[in-house]
Amino acid sequence: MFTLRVERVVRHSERISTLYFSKPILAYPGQFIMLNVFGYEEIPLSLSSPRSVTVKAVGETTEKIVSFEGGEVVGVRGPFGNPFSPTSGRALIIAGGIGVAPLAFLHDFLKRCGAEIRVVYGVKNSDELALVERFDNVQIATEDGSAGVRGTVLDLLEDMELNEYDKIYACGPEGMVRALLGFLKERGAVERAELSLERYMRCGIGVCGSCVIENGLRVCADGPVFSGKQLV
Amino acid sequence: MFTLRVERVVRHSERISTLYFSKPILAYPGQFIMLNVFGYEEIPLSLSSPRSVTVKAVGETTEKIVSFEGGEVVGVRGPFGNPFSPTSGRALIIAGGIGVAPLAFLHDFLKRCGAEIRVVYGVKNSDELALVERFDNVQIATEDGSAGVRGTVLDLLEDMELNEYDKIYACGPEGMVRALLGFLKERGAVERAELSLERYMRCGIGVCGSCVIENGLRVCADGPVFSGKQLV
Amino acid sequence: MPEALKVSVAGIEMRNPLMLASGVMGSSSASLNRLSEHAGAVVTKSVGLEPVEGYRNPAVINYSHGLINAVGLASPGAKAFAEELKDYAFYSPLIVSLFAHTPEEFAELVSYFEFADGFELNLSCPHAKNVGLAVGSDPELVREIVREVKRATRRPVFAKLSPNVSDIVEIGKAAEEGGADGIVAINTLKGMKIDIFAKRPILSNVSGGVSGEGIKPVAVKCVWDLYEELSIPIIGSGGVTSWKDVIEFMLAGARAVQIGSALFYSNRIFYSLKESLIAYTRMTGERLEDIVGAAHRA
Amino acid sequence: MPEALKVSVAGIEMRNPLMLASGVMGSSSASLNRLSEHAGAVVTKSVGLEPVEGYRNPAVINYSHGLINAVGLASPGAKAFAEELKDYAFYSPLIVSLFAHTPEEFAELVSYFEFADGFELNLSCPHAKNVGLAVGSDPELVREIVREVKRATRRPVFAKLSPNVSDIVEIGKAAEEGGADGIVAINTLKGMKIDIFAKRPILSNVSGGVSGEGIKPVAVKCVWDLYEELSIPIIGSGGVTSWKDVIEFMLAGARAVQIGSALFYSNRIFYSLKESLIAYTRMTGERLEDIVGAAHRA
Repeated sequence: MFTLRVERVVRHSERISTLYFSKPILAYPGQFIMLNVFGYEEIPLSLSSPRSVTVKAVGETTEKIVSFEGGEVVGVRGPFGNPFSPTSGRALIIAGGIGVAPLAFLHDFLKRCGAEIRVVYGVKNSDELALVERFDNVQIATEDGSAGVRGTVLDLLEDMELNEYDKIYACGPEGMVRALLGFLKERGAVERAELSLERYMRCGIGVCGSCVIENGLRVCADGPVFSGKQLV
Repeated sequence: MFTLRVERVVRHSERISTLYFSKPILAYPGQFIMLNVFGYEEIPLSLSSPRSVTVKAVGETTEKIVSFEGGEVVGVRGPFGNPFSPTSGRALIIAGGIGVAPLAFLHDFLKRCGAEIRVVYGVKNSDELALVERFDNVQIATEDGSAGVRGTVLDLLEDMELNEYDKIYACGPEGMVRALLGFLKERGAVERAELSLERYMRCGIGVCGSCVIENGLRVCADGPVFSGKQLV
Repeated sequence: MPEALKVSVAGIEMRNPLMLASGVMGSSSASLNRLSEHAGAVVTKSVGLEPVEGYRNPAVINYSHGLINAVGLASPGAKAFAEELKDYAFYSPLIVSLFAHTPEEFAELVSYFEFADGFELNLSCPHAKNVGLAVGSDPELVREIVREVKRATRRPVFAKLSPNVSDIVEIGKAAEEGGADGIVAINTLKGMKIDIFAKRPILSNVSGGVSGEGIKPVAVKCVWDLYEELSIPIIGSGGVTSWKDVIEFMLAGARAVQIGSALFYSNRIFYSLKESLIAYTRMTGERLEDIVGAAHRA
Repeated sequence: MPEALKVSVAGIEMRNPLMLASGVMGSSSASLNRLSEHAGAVVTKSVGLEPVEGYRNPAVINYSHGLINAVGLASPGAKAFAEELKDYAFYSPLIVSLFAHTPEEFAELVSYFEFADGFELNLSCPHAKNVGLAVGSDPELVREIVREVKRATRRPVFAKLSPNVSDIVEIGKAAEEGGADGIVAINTLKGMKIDIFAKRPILSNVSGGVSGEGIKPVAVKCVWDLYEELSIPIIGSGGVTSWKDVIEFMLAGARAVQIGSALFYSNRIFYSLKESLIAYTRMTGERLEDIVGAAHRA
């Protein structure tokens, strides 16, 4: 573990903040860190850039983090995990909810690779949107219609020609990932897809077994980014 | 520790043998190994080439080693210690007794450096001579006159012009080294000298303190090769 | 599967001496199934009668020479865990690890896992209250626990011991007297790490158990001493990372070894160790069972 | 010499908290003089009443994570060693380490070394017969030994404890009750290494004591536990290699640390650690004495 200072906090909404650290972390998009909020708990968080995490309040520790104001010192282990593999071709990014965090980092990275990128981004309602300004070409879906089209990312994907894309990247809640996998399989696109999963984690380094998925692989060490093939 | 097989043994005399190992050791002249004779003891031995040690029987363990016939498996730790620093100029090598072992290795090394080498080699009597054939230009002194001139290496050095030599290398029994140091100092040559010392050793890696000399340095880790300056 | 790697431990036939250690990747049938494809046997994460939440994160950290953990025996409890293990595919034998406060509780636990090939009694967890080491450092209690469990099952029962005692052999003998079919040595050493910038212990529980390569010499010595004094088989555990470590433990007297922290390097480690051991036995012409304890006879 | 590094341990004023550990480079005044130029204090190799030859080589070996030694308390005996120490130049305080079988022998030993600044009682050597750990694992005996030595000298007396016991705090309390001025924790852990090609233990004594970086978490935990329960100062020992280790031990409760195995890396280590600690205190503005035990208050 090492310690970092939170230099600046951007509050996207009541429940979502981005924390910028005083120093960048040498990491690739899709990798995560174990962030230790002293006196609370250590939790896994995907990097939304080499020097930031974007966090949604869903429990005691994340509520604390979202309310940070800058100046706090946190413990960091990592970066850990398997990153997205980049492309310089055509890329489709599919974000669901706070799953947008690693995908914003990926978007920056793919731009530097010269990729042509399209983003579809679904949330329950417009309060949950974050980092939208990081994307050049983005379509939004909200379940309540408070922004973009009413519906889910799957509605946005329905009319797309997936064969146009060299790579399809996704991250989002478990339900979305499951539905998306079915959809991609049906469209014959699962082999070009990489999906980042979220699970409860203890160690982050592949030994405790708390984040093992159905196929016996570990989200922390074999993932969090898996190829579509590994998941179907 | 690793294990090596003794491939071949050359018996120079009743009390001196050279053991050739099945594999060379990556080492420089002046370095030593800790050789473990299973069931006996582990002892420090200077390498007489990258794949050999030359041993004189002085106790139970060395007597055992000298009587090896080949095929024995021994434990080896090392190589350890500070080697001689080479020259491509004019070199004087001064050997006393079994101190000839590391100097034979040095001789080979200096030849490859293109050095011009002269060797003086003193022993009590001709039975103690070993590795003489390794030297191109060697003068021998024996205390009993059984080979070469009667006397010691100091007698051979007496008439030499030490200023001719860029480097002076020596290894031998404690008494010889002490006398030699005084002689070199008197002749103003001590700054160009490097001397290899022998002491009882336990660990070989600089922690136990059993080989500490008068100035507080460790023969195993700070030596066995010391500059003349370190010793006066 | 090469004959040279096969070992038999208290009647459990293993294709190789490589067992998954308890507490590592052993909470779900999904991971046990994957690892058991190449392991000689797998040991589950320890389970008690009731669900235990365990300690907050950080609960597992690594340092330069191994891991330190204080997971706190987190477990869903015997009933739910038995349900989870229904999906175990038995590619290799299944040992269920148990923790409890009393001999009676240990014996009760067994009844939930009648499908297991054997049981390991966790008498050695250094960071849980009233269980683990708290019961495993009293020879009388250890003898009684083993005896009760042996009454409750016909499967082999192994006692996993702690090095955090004055005399591990005394505890091992007590387990043997109680009827244990084997000893597993060792569990983790008590230890901790402090972050010097935050100026506080890193683990939420302050301290935990040290495992991994750094403690291997301690584990080898425990196996050596137990082998000298006991007749029942010994399973070595503590820092096994390379095939050389497997051989070292076997020479010290272990019939099998457990692998835990090394999963940190790869979850294919059972495959790669197995392949290395095949190469070793081809080179030397040995059967692994024949070298058990060989260093005592040198 | 910067004020920020000074520590006082039981009345012994040290220019920095870096002590030479017993058993390392401490057999001769020549090496003690050299190391004491930068060390805060030096502890000699342990000495008994009579000369002891010790074990045959190999007596000290290294493994990937530290050292394993079984020197067997080799020593020239009290009389000859007192003579050897006459040449000590006292660039920093001198602590003489003692081993013996009985309280009376310990007390007698003290009389040979009236010039010392303090004494360390070796109650913890894991590989010598009838002394060391053999006497140091019995709280009653530890209390009695310390009491006898305190009667025999007005110098500070430190008890060096072993981690090879069920409860190091119990032994620490016994030493405190006996009047010890401080505790040194820890001595080495029992361990061994087997050469897999020779198929035999490498150390001539079969097993020895493990020291070095691999055991640091174990040592930090012992210091932490002792600090929680005792009032007398604690000196940390076990794997100190970098300046970060020094700070970690001090945060755990150590007023000073001992350095042994790290001499393997350099015999200039006292100089380099001291310089690093100066840089650390300049950066943080702290005095080292003020951070002793700070992690307990986080």
